[in-house]
Amino acid sequence: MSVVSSVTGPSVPPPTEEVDNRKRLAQYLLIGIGAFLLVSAARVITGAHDIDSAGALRGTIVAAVPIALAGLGGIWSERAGVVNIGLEGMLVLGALGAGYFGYNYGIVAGVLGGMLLGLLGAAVHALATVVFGVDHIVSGVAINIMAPGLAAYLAKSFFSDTPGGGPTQSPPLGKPPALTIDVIAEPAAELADKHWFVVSDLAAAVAAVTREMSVLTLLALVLVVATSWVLWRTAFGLRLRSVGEAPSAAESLGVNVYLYKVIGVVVSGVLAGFGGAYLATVSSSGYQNGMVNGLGYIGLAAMIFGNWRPGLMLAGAALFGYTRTLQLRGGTDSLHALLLVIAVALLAYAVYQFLQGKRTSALITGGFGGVFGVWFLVTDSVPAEFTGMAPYVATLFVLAFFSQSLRPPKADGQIYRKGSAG
Amino acid sequence: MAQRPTNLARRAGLGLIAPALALVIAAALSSLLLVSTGDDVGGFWTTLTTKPENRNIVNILNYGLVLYLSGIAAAIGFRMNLFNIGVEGQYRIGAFVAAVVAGEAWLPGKANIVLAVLAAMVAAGLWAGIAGLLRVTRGVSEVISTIMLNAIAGLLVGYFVQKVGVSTGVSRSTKAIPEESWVGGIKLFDGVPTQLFGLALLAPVVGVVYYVVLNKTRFGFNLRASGASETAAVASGVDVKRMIIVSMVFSGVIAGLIGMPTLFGSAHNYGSSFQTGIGFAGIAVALLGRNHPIGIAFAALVFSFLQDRAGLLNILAGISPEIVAVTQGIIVLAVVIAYEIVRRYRANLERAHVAQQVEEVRA
Amino acid sequence: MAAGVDAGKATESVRVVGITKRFPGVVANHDVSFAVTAGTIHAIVGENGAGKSTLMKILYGVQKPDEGQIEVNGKPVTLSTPADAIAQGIGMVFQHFQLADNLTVTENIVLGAEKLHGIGAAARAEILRISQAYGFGLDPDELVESLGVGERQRVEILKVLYRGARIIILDEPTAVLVPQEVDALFANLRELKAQGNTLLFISHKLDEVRAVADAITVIRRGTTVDTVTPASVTSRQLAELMVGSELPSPSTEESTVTDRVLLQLRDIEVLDAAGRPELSGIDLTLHAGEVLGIAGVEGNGQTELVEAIIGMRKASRGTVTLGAEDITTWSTGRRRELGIGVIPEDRHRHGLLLDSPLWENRILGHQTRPPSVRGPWIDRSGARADAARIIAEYDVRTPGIDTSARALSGGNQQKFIVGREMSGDPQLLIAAHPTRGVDVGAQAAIWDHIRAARRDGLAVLLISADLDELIGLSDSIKVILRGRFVGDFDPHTVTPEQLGSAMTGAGSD
Amino acid sequence: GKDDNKASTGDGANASKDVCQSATGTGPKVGLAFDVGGAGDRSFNDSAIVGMQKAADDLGATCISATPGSATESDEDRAERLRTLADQGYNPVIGIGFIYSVAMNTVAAEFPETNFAVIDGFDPDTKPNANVAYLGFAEQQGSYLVGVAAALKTKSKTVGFVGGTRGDLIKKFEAGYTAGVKSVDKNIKVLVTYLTEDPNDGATGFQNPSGGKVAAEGQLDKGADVIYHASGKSGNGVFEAVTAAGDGKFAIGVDSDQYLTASADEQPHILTSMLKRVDVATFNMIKSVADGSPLTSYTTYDLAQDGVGYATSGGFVDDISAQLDEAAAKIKSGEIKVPDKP
Ligand SMILES: Nc1ncnc2c1ncn2[C@@H]1O[C@H](COP(=O)(O)OP(=O)(O)OP(=O)(O)O)[C@@H](O)[C@H]1O
Ligand SMILES: Nc1ncnc2c1ncn2[C@@H]1O[C@H](COP(=O)(O)OP(=O)(O)OP(=O)(O)O)[C@@H](O)[C@H]1O
Ligand SMILES: [Mg+2]
Ligand SMILES: [Mg+2]
Repeated sequence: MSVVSSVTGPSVPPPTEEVDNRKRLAQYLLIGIGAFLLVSAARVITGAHDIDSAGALRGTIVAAVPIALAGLGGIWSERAGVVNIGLEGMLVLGALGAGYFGYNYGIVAGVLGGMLLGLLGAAVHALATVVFGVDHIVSGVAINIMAPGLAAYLAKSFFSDTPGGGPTQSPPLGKPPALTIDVIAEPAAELADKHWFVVSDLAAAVAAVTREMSVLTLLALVLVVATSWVLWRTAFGLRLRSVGEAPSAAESLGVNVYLYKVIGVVVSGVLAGFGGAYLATVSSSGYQNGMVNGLGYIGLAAMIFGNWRPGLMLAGAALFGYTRTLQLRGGTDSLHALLLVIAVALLAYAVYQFLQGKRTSALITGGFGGVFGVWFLVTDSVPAEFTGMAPYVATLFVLAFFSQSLRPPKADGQIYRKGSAG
Repeated sequence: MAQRPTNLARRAGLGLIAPALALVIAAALSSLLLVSTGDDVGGFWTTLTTKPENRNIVNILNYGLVLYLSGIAAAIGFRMNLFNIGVEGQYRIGAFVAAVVAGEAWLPGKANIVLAVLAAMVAAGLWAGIAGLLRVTRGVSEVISTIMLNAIAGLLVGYFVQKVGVSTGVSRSTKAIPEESWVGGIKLFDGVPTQLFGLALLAPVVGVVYYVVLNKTRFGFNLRASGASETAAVASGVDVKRMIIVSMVFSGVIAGLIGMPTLFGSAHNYGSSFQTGIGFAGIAVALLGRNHPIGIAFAALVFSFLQDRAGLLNILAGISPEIVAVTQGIIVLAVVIAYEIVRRYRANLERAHVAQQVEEVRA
Repeated sequence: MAAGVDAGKATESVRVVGITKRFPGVVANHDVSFAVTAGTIHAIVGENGAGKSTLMKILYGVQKPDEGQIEVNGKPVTLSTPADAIAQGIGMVFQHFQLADNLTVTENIVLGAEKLHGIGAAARAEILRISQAYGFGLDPDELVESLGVGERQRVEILKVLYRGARIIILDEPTAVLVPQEVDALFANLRELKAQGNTLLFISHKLDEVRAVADAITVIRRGTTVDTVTPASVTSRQLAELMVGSELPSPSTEESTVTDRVLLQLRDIEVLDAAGRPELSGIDLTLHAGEVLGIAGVEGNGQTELVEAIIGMRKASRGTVTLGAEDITTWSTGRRRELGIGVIPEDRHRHGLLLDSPLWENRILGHQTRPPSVRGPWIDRSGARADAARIIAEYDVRTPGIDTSARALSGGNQQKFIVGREMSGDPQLLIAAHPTRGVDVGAQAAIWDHIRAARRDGLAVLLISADLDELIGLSDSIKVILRGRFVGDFDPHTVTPEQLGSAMTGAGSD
Repeated sequence: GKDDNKASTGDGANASKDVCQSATGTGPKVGLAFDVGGAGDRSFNDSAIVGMQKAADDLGATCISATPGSATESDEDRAERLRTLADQGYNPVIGIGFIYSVAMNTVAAEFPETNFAVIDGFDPDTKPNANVAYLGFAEQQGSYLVGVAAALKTKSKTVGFVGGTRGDLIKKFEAGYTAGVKSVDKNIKVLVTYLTEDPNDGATGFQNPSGGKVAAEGQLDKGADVIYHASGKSGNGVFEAVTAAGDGKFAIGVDSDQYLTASADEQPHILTSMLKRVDVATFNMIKSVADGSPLTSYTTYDLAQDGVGYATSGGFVDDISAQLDEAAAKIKSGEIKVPDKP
């Protein structure tokens, strides 16, 4: 036997998951630090200090959280093998729930209410996809058609005649508690205003997270961490992922496939609902028709961007939130500074590729790097008309250059029927 | 063998039962919602069930045919297992380019129309091609890229309308198409202000082409094969990468046509009141129509009908029209669920039939 | 006669009485009764679709019987889910492996049994212990996707052992193994038996059944025909019990090898994504009318070899010539047009559009050639007519050409593929495991077709894990190991054992 | 006169009690066609309803209001809405928002006996329509005044403008505002942000409070202490940001007197609002029909006709009313020509 196994076993045993993760972590850390230094340098060189000002970073966080929550929801659902396009609709329901319960029973009830409505949306999706075995995308699209209509329809009966509210918007909701640690925030802010290299950037980051840090933001971060722990470190998570990878194998080992799929979808709905509630309470001061406006799809994109893993997904959401925030903060000059960052980053990556022996791709990457460099040099700001595209173009560029080998759950989107094990 | 005819009869019956069942479910649920919010259920149903006036019939056809184009554009992707969310962006790029070309009127009269329509198809096709290219060369999921490209398309078009557009009072739009390049409507009823868009006839043509290419040609077979089983397609010599790009581009080319009937039939320019969202509606229509040219036609008509009635709901029945979106969603779900149930039942019939044969052969 | 059934209840670990299972229209099992003596190896044999897997799935709680009782260790039980069966100490290794590629060996094993040793270090240790105890040599942290077939099967067995199953079901466990692996497996089975476990196993290979089983139950068309002891029957008699027909054995007639070189590979090298060679220094010459057998443990480059020949993989070195043409740079499509027929290793992934009707499946792989197409157009009637011809000529059991491929049993699917690949007169036929999981009747038919092809001057590249098949059909045999050819053998002189040892590198060369 | 400019209106509180349900007069039957959202926006649309209310009180007018179900409407859908109203004998039929311009142009020809009006509207083609009134506003003039107010109130010599979608309509606000600011002090910096470049994307432009908030925060961080918004409901975000920024930071509302609809803690930060008297335009249209001399073709409601102005609620601008009125007077007299393009 030993002979045989030595034959069939691959000559080089592949790295184990552990090592794999640690290596990946180290890589990301390095990239992160590099990016940070780069940004800091760009800031100093260009004087576009808003590029990582405390305000910009705070804005980024607030913009990224709802996207990340939607993306996180996507991970729960698709890791269990159910594609969830319906996130958009569940965000809408969540926002409405926050508006209704928040206005009538207070902010805590609001957040819970948002989760509840998200859950209801997810329940429909679960019923259709898991029980009836309907095509996942059809069900998701249907939910995305239904939810905004339902929300607008209910908003009319919920909020007409409310003080400060109206048929299309809830009254202003109370803010969820937020943490401000002035002893740190104040000095940090001052330090940030000194515009020193690296130091001020760090200070800005510190200031960003120590002032007006909503507990919901913290909760969202906790949920991201919790998700990667639950899904990858617990028996429950193993079962849920196995259902998304090989349902019939799972069933043959006594795992209740339907149950775990339903759980995955429902949790994703709760998270999306939370995202909607966050929109209605932290990002703005109440529910309003049309306020979600595609964020669910962006969350979906973030999930794919993150290769169905929480960490990278968060990075995707942050990238989008950051560029969107810079644009809204009238960042014609910050985005111009960002050109420099991109140029250098691309050139560096080109060198890396070259050393890897990928001549042609190195050439292409370098070429683009050059283009951005020139663009940076010959202009002194990005025309305001174009800043709006920044978030979308940036996402495409990142994906195009660091083209991933995507690894969706193997049975993602497949319809499973009980008793088809074996 | 004996029970085969009855089987067939039952199948035929099932085919009709499914949609009927679905509509009943949808109706029930919508009514429930109306009751729960104390709205006028009676009014809702009278509005929805009274025969539309002739001019409404024309409107329903007009929008339905436009939706049909959108549905086909989405369906092409689906048949290839590509989730092209980008029809919306491709549609707007196409409409804008056509509006500009036609507005510039480089060619006289009808030639101008042809040129503009071709320009729309090319522009939208190329725009969609970006997503295909990113997918095959860089492994970027078409879901992401088309979502991003939609937003970029909207912003680009918006920007260029500001740049090249002419001011009409408080908003801008592209130069108006010269009158000799308009496409006259088709009069369906006398004494009715609205007419069928001339270019709406593109829809049936596209539908036929879609059907023929997909089901009668080698290319179509390869496309369906790639969609049904990429591995099998590759093994049997289909260049799947090429198929991905080509089908993305075709999807875009059709998307480019979506705006044409309105552009040449009534709007005559691309401005801020030009309709958005048709691309997304098309996805639902395609799915509801199960990517089948006939099914999509029905789906498009259902959606168009509801859209038209929605406009009247709050005038005639004082009901907030958003309810219709809910009804549309419910219909989509109800239909697919009903079909799924029937499909399983049919599968069993077939399997039973297979086994029965096997038994006979063995016996 | 009826060894199992008469044995005293006390020593029976499994007894099924009057089991009937109807699927829509099919009676998979009809009044099946037999008993398994504790601590014995009990074999189940029967042709494709006889109902073996279904019966086992019932024993394992995957499917519920419509009628009949099941007793485990003398107590009547109802097994409505696998969980129930596991609780009863029953474990099953399925015909089609039930593994999650993207999970590690450990994860695959502990799944559903997390209570036992958690999912962490303890579980890992336990897995290592068992793995060593049986000489499985498995790495608990490896991703299953990177495992070969033999290893995958050992993972499956480990899953069962990990749960402390005392009654172990194996459905066609040997279908994909080479002799050495089979021996190893049987060694494990005997050891398990020695420890007092009861084993039920299914196989189409009657010799090995007789070699290892204490009792053999024969199933025909869903009902138990008889339960016999190996000593009391010959394989031939077994086969007759099964199908009422003789057990065919592959055998070549006089050589038809010509000197016309058809396929020639020169120094072919294929690299995987990571740049590691999967094939290297492959030289091969195949003449018209010749059947060249490739023997090898699965995962040693057979798949890559086929893919390199039909152009699914681009060779990083070397040339491929077919007839006069140098096709090294050609696309798969062009190559197949030139007349390469392929019976793929994985018929479901590479050979069929499972949800399309048979007549459309007729077109697959022949999109550029009549009768299925005319110019850019699909020739519907042509394709339908030819599909009908295949069904008739190749005895594909199906109600018609409009039936979806999925509804056919694997055996019949295989016969249809063979028929399709033979049509459009190919010059080269690549047959990968043409009779795997196919019952003896269908086997004989497929072998006849391959011989016929050979007579008609086709060149046939035959890849198989069934060494008797290789030896019986081939004009010459090459052994592939770690992506290289490590030996040429003359089928008339070589024995399966010699081949086996060459395949595992234990050979003298 | 001074008081005309100060008259405050568009009190959203009225929006709630739906005049079309309550009114039971014998006067004109008015058909009101709204854009998405419709009544209850506590701004533009509700301002029209206020005018309608006045018509109900003074002229015994009755009305029906029609609203689209989805933002994704075509001009055909809008035309059909107008047709249905005209068909049912409503007269006048008023489209609230320029979005109805194209549809109106189609339908007006079909119903020569009915009088139509489009707020902010325009005739898309060269054929004049005898029975359509295009009721425009000199938003730049009102914006000029609030610009003056902003300039006089800013301490940081930096003020901001947040626009919804970058289109000619909103550019008018920007242009007037900037001119007003510069008229006081050339060196005051005016930060301009638009929420989207896509004029067809009303959602991102006018229903995007979180976007408005981020934009305002950006301007505040850059030192702006007065921010004028012309971004519909996205303005809620602007108010929120300014309020959070604390004392001495102000926002300027738009269309209606947004002080009246702001929450208690926001009110201290709402300096004033640029009033766009949609109510006046609406009432005048209805009245003209009642009097048998319906308005047609273009009417521009400017300062002179009390069509635009600024709000005084909260009393934050009382101390500078002199300068404001002076500016207003100069505009009326034509001494100051306010640009309508940036
Ligand atoms: N899930 C199912 N649904 C419907 N019919 C089924 C199902 N599974 C099996 N059958 C029927 O039951 C019969 C027995 O199938 P089974 O898989 O047990 O055959 P088998 O003896 O295992 O064949 P093989 O030797 O090829 O594995 C099949 O011929 C098929 O017609
Ligand atoms: N889930 C299922 N639904 C319907 N029929 C099934 C199902 N599973 C198996 N069958 C039927 O059972 C019969 C035999 O199935 P099975 O897969 O055992 O065939 P096979 O000859 O063993 O093929 P393979 O060797 O590839 O397993 C086929 O007729 C197939 O249609
Ligand atoms: Mg079987
Ligand atoms: Mg089998």
